[in-house]
Amino acid sequence: MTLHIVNKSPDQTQCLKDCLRVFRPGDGLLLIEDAVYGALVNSPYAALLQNRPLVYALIADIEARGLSAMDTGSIKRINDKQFVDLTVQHSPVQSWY
Amino acid sequence: MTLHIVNKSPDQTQCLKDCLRVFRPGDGLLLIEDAVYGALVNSPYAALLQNRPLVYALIADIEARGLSAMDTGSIKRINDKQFVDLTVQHSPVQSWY
Amino acid sequence: MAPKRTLIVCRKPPYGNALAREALDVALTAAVFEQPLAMLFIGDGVWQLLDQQDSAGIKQKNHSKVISAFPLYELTELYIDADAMQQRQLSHDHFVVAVKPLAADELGDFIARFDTVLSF
Amino acid sequence: MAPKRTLIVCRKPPYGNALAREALDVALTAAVFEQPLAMLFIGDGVWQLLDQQDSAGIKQKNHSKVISAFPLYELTELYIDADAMQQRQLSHDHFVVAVKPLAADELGDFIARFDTVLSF
Amino acid sequence: MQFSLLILGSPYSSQSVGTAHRFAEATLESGHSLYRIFFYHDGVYCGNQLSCPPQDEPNIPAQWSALAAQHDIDLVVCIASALKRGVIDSDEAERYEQSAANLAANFSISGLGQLIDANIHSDRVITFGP
Amino acid sequence: MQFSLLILGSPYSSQSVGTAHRFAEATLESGHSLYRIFFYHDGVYCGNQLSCPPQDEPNIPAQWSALAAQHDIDLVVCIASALKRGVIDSDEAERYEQSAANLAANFSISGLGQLIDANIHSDRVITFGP
Repeated sequence: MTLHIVNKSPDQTQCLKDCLRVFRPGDGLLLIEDAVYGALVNSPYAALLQNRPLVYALIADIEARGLSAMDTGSIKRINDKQFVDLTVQHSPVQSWY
Repeated sequence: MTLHIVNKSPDQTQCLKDCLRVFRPGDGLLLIEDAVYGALVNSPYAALLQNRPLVYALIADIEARGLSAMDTGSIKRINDKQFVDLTVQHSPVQSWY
Repeated sequence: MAPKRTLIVCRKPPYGNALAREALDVALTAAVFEQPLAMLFIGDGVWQLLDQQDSAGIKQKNHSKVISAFPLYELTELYIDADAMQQRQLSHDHFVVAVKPLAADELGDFIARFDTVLSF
Repeated sequence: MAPKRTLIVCRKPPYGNALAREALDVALTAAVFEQPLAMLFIGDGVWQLLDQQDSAGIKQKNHSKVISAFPLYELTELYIDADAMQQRQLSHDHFVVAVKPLAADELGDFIARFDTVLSF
Repeated sequence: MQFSLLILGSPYSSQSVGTAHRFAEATLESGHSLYRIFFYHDGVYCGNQLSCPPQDEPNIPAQWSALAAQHDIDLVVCIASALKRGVIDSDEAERYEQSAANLAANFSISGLGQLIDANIHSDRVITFGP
Repeated sequence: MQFSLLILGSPYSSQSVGTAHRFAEATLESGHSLYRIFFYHDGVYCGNQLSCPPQDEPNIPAQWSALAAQHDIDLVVCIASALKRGVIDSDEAERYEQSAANLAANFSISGLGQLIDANIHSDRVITFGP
């Protein structure tokens, strides 16, 4: 299954929307850098991302942006080693930027 | 009146939408570089841009992208000197990228 | 020369790109040169103001710390896009500095009051 | 080594940023090294294929000319996002090269058939 | 009118640097003057003398140098942006014990104060960014 | 597993270069290996030796150099991207009659074939772009 890596805020670019057009059940989705704003339950994009099984967000990016205490719902927070694990478990890996 | 200069395709970023949030009647809007795709009557963004009085697009960018023969409706095609003229006629000038 | 009324518009979230930080450096420089300046945080730019930023893990300097020092430089003309706050369900309690809200229909007239707009 | 099934995904319009052109250079290099490669033009990437490009005025090299030479390099596995074509009201007559349309619900499975995806 | 430009884009990556150059030429052709062109963010790479483009692509640093020489325009790369990105003149090369300098001819390295000054002395500051 | 990375972002502008560096360290810590890191587009500026960051910011070219030295990783800047952007080694400096070279230690300049080769020899190619 494909791993999709998105690194832009959903309010800046169309990356996330474009990614979700090709996303299939079973694919993984990792939010990094400015994309982690999309992980918030209070985000207008929550309906697109919450309650999907394989959606992740990088902890370092959540912390940097001051979002640690905010609700990210069903989205799993992972560290850099778990990021590597995701790229091992999935193939291909597609970056959206 | 303000001149707004937008240089990204409306399908890549939120520039154009963000710009139109602050756009007032009488403001000018110039589409340059990848933003000229928004000038097409066939664009999903035509409803936002057509039949406004002061919307412009740079000819060099229209030509480069192969859009010369396509319908740009009410949007005025201008050259680089006219671009300069617009920045003389308006103040302030705000770039959206 | 007459002083120029100058506005810095901040549209980008912090960290992902250096532009957000570089806009703050322009503001601090204007303050040092005692040039009147206002800042408007719009769209994703409102994220810059968020408290509790901890950027050690990504090895960048803390963005909100710079903003929290603005009042020391007499940078107090700070405005925020109220719609963007509301969309993100943010309140003034979340922010490191006091900002004045502008409604969506006030933004265009507000911007038009300035001589120069620098957008980041 | 087993050949890697490789896909280049082109999401950006030409000229505004060099990435669109740099993706073509990767494709041409893969062809020279006789590595199997497919390309998928998706979203704004479909603009790259447009005929009648005349980039003299912006002093850049003609993008579509490079793509029109792809068949000479046996780069013929070219696919396009049919939805993106339709949204932009483009037909195959507008394009400098033959491309195979993929429907929206085919895109995900198509991408998943490859070992490597390079996205530009 | 007196113009200044703020250039943020990366040459050879963003078209905006080329657009800015055409705009600069058009202002001069229209009888306006350019007080200063301030390079900030990735725009500072426009001042990298070591650029070796292929023959069918413009030499962007050389283009700006030539425009400045011909029309006596002040080209300034922001010192904070330029130092970290590795665009340095001989003074900075010495200070930081670097093996070489690479700032192109007719550019100078200075602080953000030069942008503030350009704003004060120009009727328009136009941003070309990234 | 064997990884290769494709890095497109501009150092000191895009966070993605830092993310890639953390990812590279995490792959090694997890017992994987890095076959090659290929710098393309604005990523080639990661190989600019003349970078002089302030003391409280990382020296990005030096970080990559150190990682490569410690773990014997091949760092390649794309020759076409690098020449036009002015990141050159001494051979290219001589060929183009430039006053200096600026390629950082442990980087080499080579063609896009090295990206194709990295793809052939790696289990994963991960893109960090701009």
